[in-house]
Amino acid sequence: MTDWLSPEEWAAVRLSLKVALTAMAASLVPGILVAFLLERGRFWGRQALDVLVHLPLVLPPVVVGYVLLLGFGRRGPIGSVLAEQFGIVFAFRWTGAALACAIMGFPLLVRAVRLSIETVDRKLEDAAGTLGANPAWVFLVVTLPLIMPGIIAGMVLSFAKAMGEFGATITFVSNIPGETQTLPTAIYTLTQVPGGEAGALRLTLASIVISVGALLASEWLARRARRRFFA
Amino acid sequence: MTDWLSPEEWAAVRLSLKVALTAMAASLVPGILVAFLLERGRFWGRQALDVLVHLPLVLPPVVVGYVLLLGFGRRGPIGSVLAEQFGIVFAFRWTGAALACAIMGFPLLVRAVRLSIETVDRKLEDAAGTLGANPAWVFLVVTLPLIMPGIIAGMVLSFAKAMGEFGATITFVSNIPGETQTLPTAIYTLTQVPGGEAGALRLTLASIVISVGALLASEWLARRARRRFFA
Amino acid sequence: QGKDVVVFAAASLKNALDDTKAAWEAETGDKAVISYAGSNALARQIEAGAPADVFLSADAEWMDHLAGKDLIRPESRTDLPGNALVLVAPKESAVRVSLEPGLDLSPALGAGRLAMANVDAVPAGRYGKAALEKLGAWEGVKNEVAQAENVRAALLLVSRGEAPLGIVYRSDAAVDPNVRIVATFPEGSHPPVVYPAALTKGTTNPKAASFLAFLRSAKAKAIFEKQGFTVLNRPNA
Amino acid sequence: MILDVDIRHRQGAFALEARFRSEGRLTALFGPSGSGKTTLVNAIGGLIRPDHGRISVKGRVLVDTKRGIGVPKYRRRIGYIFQEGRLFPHLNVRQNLLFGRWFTPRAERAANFDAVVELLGIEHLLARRPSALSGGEKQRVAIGRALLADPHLLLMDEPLASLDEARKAEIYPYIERLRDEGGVPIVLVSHSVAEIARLATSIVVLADGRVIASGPAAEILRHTSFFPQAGPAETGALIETRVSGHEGAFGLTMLATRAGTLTVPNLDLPVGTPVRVRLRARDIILSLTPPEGMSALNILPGTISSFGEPDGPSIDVEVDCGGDSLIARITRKSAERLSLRPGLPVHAIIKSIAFDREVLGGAGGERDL
Amino acid sequence: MILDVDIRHRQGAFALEARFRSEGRLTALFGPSGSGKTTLVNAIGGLIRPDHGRISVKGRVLVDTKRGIGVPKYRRRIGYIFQEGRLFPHLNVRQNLLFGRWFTPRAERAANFDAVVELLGIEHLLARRPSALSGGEKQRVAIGRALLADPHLLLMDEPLASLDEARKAEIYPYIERLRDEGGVPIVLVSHSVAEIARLATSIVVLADGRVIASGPAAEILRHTSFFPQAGPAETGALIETRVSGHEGAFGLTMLATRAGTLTVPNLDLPVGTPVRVRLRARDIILSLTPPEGMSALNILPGTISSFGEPDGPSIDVEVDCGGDSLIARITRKSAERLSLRPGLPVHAIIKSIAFDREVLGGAGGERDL
Ligand SMILES: Nc1ncnc2c1ncn2[C@@H]1O[C@H](COP(=O)(O)OP(=O)(O)OP(=O)(O)O)[C@@H](O)[C@H]1O
Ligand SMILES: Nc1ncnc2c1ncn2[C@@H]1O[C@H](COP(=O)(O)OP(=O)(O)OP(=O)(O)O)[C@@H](O)[C@H]1O
Ligand SMILES: [Mg+2]
Ligand SMILES: [Mg+2]
Repeated sequence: MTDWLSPEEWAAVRLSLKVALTAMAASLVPGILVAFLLERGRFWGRQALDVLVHLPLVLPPVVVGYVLLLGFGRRGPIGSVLAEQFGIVFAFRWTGAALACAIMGFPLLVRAVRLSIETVDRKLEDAAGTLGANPAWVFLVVTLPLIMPGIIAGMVLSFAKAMGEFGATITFVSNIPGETQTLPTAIYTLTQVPGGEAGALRLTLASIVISVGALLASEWLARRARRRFFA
Repeated sequence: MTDWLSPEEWAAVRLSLKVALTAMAASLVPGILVAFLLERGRFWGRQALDVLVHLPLVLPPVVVGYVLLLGFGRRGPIGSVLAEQFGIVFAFRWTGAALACAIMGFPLLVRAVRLSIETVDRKLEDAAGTLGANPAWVFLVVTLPLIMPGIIAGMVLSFAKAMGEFGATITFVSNIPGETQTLPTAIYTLTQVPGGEAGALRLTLASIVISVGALLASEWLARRARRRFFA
Repeated sequence: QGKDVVVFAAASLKNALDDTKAAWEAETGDKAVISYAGSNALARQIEAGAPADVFLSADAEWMDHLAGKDLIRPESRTDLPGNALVLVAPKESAVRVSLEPGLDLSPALGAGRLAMANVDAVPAGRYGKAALEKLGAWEGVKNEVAQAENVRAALLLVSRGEAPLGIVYRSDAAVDPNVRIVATFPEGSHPPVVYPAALTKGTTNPKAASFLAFLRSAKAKAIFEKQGFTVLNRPNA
Repeated sequence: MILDVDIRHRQGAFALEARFRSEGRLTALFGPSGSGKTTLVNAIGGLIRPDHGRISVKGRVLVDTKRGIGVPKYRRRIGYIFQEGRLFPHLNVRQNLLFGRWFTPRAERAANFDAVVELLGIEHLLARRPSALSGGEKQRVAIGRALLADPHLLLMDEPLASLDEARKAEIYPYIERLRDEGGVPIVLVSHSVAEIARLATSIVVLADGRVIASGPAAEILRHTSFFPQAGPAETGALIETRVSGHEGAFGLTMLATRAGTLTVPNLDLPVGTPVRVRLRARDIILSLTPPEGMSALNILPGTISSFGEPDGPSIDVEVDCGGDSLIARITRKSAERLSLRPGLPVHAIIKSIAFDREVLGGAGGERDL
Repeated sequence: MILDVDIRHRQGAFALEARFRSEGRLTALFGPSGSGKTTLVNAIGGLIRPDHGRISVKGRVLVDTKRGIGVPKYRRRIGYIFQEGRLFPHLNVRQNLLFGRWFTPRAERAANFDAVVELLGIEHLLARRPSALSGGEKQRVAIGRALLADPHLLLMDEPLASLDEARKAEIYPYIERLRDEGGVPIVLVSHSVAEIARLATSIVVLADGRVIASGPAAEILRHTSFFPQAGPAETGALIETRVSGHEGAFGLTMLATRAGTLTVPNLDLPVGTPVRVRLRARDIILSLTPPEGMSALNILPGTISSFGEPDGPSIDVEVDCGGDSLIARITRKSAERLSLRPGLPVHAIIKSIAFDREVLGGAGGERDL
């Protein structure tokens, strides 16, 4: 069963999963936070933040990768500080791939969560407040459950995007088998040489299978979340 | 004022705008329709449609471009029919770029609209029904206005994605200045040659300016739509 | 058993290099990992401190760029097997063109496009443009050129029948059953197609030199030739 | 038969099994919270499709699961005032009010927009969105929206629950006119016995998803046992009377009953108009002799016909006054002290003031709507 | 001072300008729809911050815009029963009920969950989500949620509007106990004069965003002009009485008033308990001579002290009965016929049955909650 993919291809599948899950998980909390800031905040620079969040969508992925390389590379201003102070290295590591995917998927996550926040009935939050819940608790026990559909949708988008992200990843962390070679970069490599089509197709199928799994899981989660409202 | 970009670069800017607007406009109605089918429909193959819609996100853009070429190319099963029956040609045309962008942005649009549909209070639709509105009218005068925030968000995402889409476009319709050279492909080309950074940066800025404009426009629209609810 | 040799190589070399790597690994028992991407991306990554030991570029330009920044060891630089540039057409096409000075591709193109890799950025595109200029055909076709992201994509356009003609490497054209090689560009019409290889300045892996040396060996030569490359294998001037 | 319902429907743990026929122009649904009133109204309105059964209104079959009939809600021409408002948040009040009109054939647009708006006192709200309305304002707009759809069937689920008495007093006559003139059958859910007594012509009593009683209002209201929740205050008899004269100087109107003349606060109705009067058992005093020098103006002679079951300190005494039967609720102590027994002649004493509008059904009509 | 409010607030076209002080343990807010009741409650509850002014409850300053004080709502320890439910859709009924408890200091968790659940009759709903509840069930859960938060201030915005009478009758005593024993100040919005008369100790009357009257319940309820919307039925006098004895066999209780003894349906209270009684003007008949052979058990001698303004056919007559002042509403015709004038001795006749629970305030306490 396992031999329809080569060990190296399996490595790419595993790595892609790891990268996509990490990207999704790591962007979740900041994504919800930023969505809140953008939807509810009234601060100077809100619009700038909005634009910043959308940039990964607007710019060609290669540009995003290049910017990441300049910023988070070994010699980049952020990368060098992170490496020296905290020992966190992104350059040419799978973590870098995850960072690239997280950033590329970030606008999608934020938008989905924002949409949900917009529809939350503020009156319910007020009601929770009168019952003694301070804003943090209101967020945790009322708002968060109510925006679950948006969070799930955002996670799906973020995960799916990470499964397909190629331009920023290969530009930022290259395409090192076992370390940064994700499914999309592996597929890309195969399209660059004669006779690679079959391999590309196999990997594409693997990617689709994973995504179907993720979609089914998300639908299941969403149904569960929805049942909470209409049981 | 206009000479900070070369005529050829201006052409790319104009083309990108045209492509992005077309992609957004063309995917709007099908996007809303598919979102409805996925959210409300209970038909055989729903899950398959769901996966299909997400594929452009999951697959590397190059693969999407490749698939488009196979399907919508001169000899592709769909492309040949369209060309013969309706005279619609995508290959090497800006329309092909728009098609690629539309398809790449489609999952984003659909997701946003779905999220909004999910939060529509079915009881309001019922109320409209009792007042004599048949399902089509209910959709037009109740559901559609209520999901406006999702539609606007979807349009923003679709437009932004189209402004940044590169892989599928260049693979499908290649890079013909004045015809299919959009901003991202122009930027990409500049990043490929040593010393192209300055030009890439200029075009990137142009791209950001356009997107800021689009974002502001969308926020304005969204505020108008929201005012409808809370005036 | 030390660290693996990390090789940054132009994506078009994948087939040949994968085989070469396997042979080298079998012979030495050492291991190498190869990261395939566009030469430009790889060069920029090396600039940004990528942990590459060996760099194989698709053309001289990016290698020169790194050399200018003192990021490779000039003494190790070698030009690896090159390639020939050919004009291709879909296999059912009956078009005949002979690539001589005074060339005019318009009749052969008709209303179609000439598929090439990006003529500013991608080596195959630049070589092709140079050749067409040399043959006096560039001005006539430059507005008809469909520039693909890379040479494989250009080949695909011809192979799918989207473009009636295309300019690609012989190594790619030879194995695509859907295209026919119409003619080969004369060697002098464009700068020689070579793949410069070199050790990076930052390499500390002693096995890197062994890998680079192996690339020059007869075994490697055979592998490259099997993949349709022309072996030049001459030390850089 | 105006309303003919025979349905069964499950909803979670709750089973509705409703079977009744109503000849009434206004059928009131009465029953404790959770007894299935809204569910029943939803079935009539087409918001839920009952699992089994049949519903017809004025002979038109709306649902018949056996014959596979289910008229979609948008073809039923109903005006449904929901228990929870359900205004369209994206439309302003005017647009909400006119919503149903868009879908009403031009020829059938009868309801007068300005009159309804004035009746409900919502002129100043027309340009606002529902989110900027108070609770009672929302409810009034919801009433207006249903009325302006020119429905063929009006479903009202506690429409007046959060309105003040003054507003209610203005709306009642309108509903009465709809009931009596419009030919629009009305189904009204209400917890207020006073409201039901004033408006209903038929009553259906629900408990736990089942119909425990149904029939003409006068008959059902007599049975205190069906209204345990009403408190003892509201029991009484309904009698039909006719305006027999006016005493303008004192602001009084005389009503002819079979037992004699009732004097009530002025009714702006021509002589001869039929008026339904509810004589509340708690308002009636019985006296062995015709009293003298007393402020009460109405003294009807009659004969005790029967006693009800004693209920706590009180007992209901039925008095036959020339054919109309009244019910007086008195203490057991008084009954014993006065040695009341069937056949004994007595006088029923009722204050004129005890007849407020609420008790005088069918009296509406000051407004020209 | 329990409640001290002096605020101004604009909300769209509406301006609230409320200024009143209330000593009452239960302050009722009364006024027509749109008069600003909910807005005022929201200001007390901290849901809106008034533009200007000051609110303090039991000496604790909640808002003082001048001094920049604004206690956030989650520190006010309020139990707010909203006009529109506002149950948490993602929590089941039990979780909704216990929501406030999570945030109540352990030592202050006094309300008995089981007792409240039983009082409201929602045991069988505990596992359900709000979307599967009927309108009245939702409202009951909302009441329970507020009560179980062990609030220091209870805000009730038409809490009983869509409940049936039986359920109301069960809940009233509980509210009375909260009012009398709990030391929890209560603010109640209601359109029902009967409800207010039973529960309120103070009343604030709003109209168009302004306070047009405020003061002790007994005093305000006397002024019919403040309750134009109440209909004439509900005017009356509140008098303080004391249980003086029981007549078990007839199910009656005797109350001592300054004018004499009132016989009312049995109250399950020990002799000596103070009871507040509302004598509705419409229930009182005046007689020049003490009547004989009549079912009415209560005949209080007194002297006419004054007349009110004539209102349509009727006029209010104030009768001084040994210091307690009653109001009788009679027709002008009777007043003239009997030649009533101040100083004339008369007898006020009231049926025992006319005293239902609604009219007997402060009488709760059968349940042990
Ligand atoms: N968000 C808002 N924007 C503008 N005006 C509002 C808003 N909410 C309420 N109002 C207006 O404020 C006034 C007072 O509203 P409020 O809700 O306090 O009334 P209320 O006394 O509670 O009435 P009801 O008995 O109908 O609930 C009303 O005239 C209403 O139209
Ligand atoms: N979606 C649902 N799922 C399961 N049970 C439900 C649902 N909706 C209502 N019920 C139950 O059905 C019963 C009848 O509900 P219905 O709304 O008809 O009551 P009602 O008579 O209108 O009560 P109320 O006077 O409180 O509005 C209730 O016991 C309620 O709990
Ligand atoms: Mg109901
Ligand atoms: Mg209110």
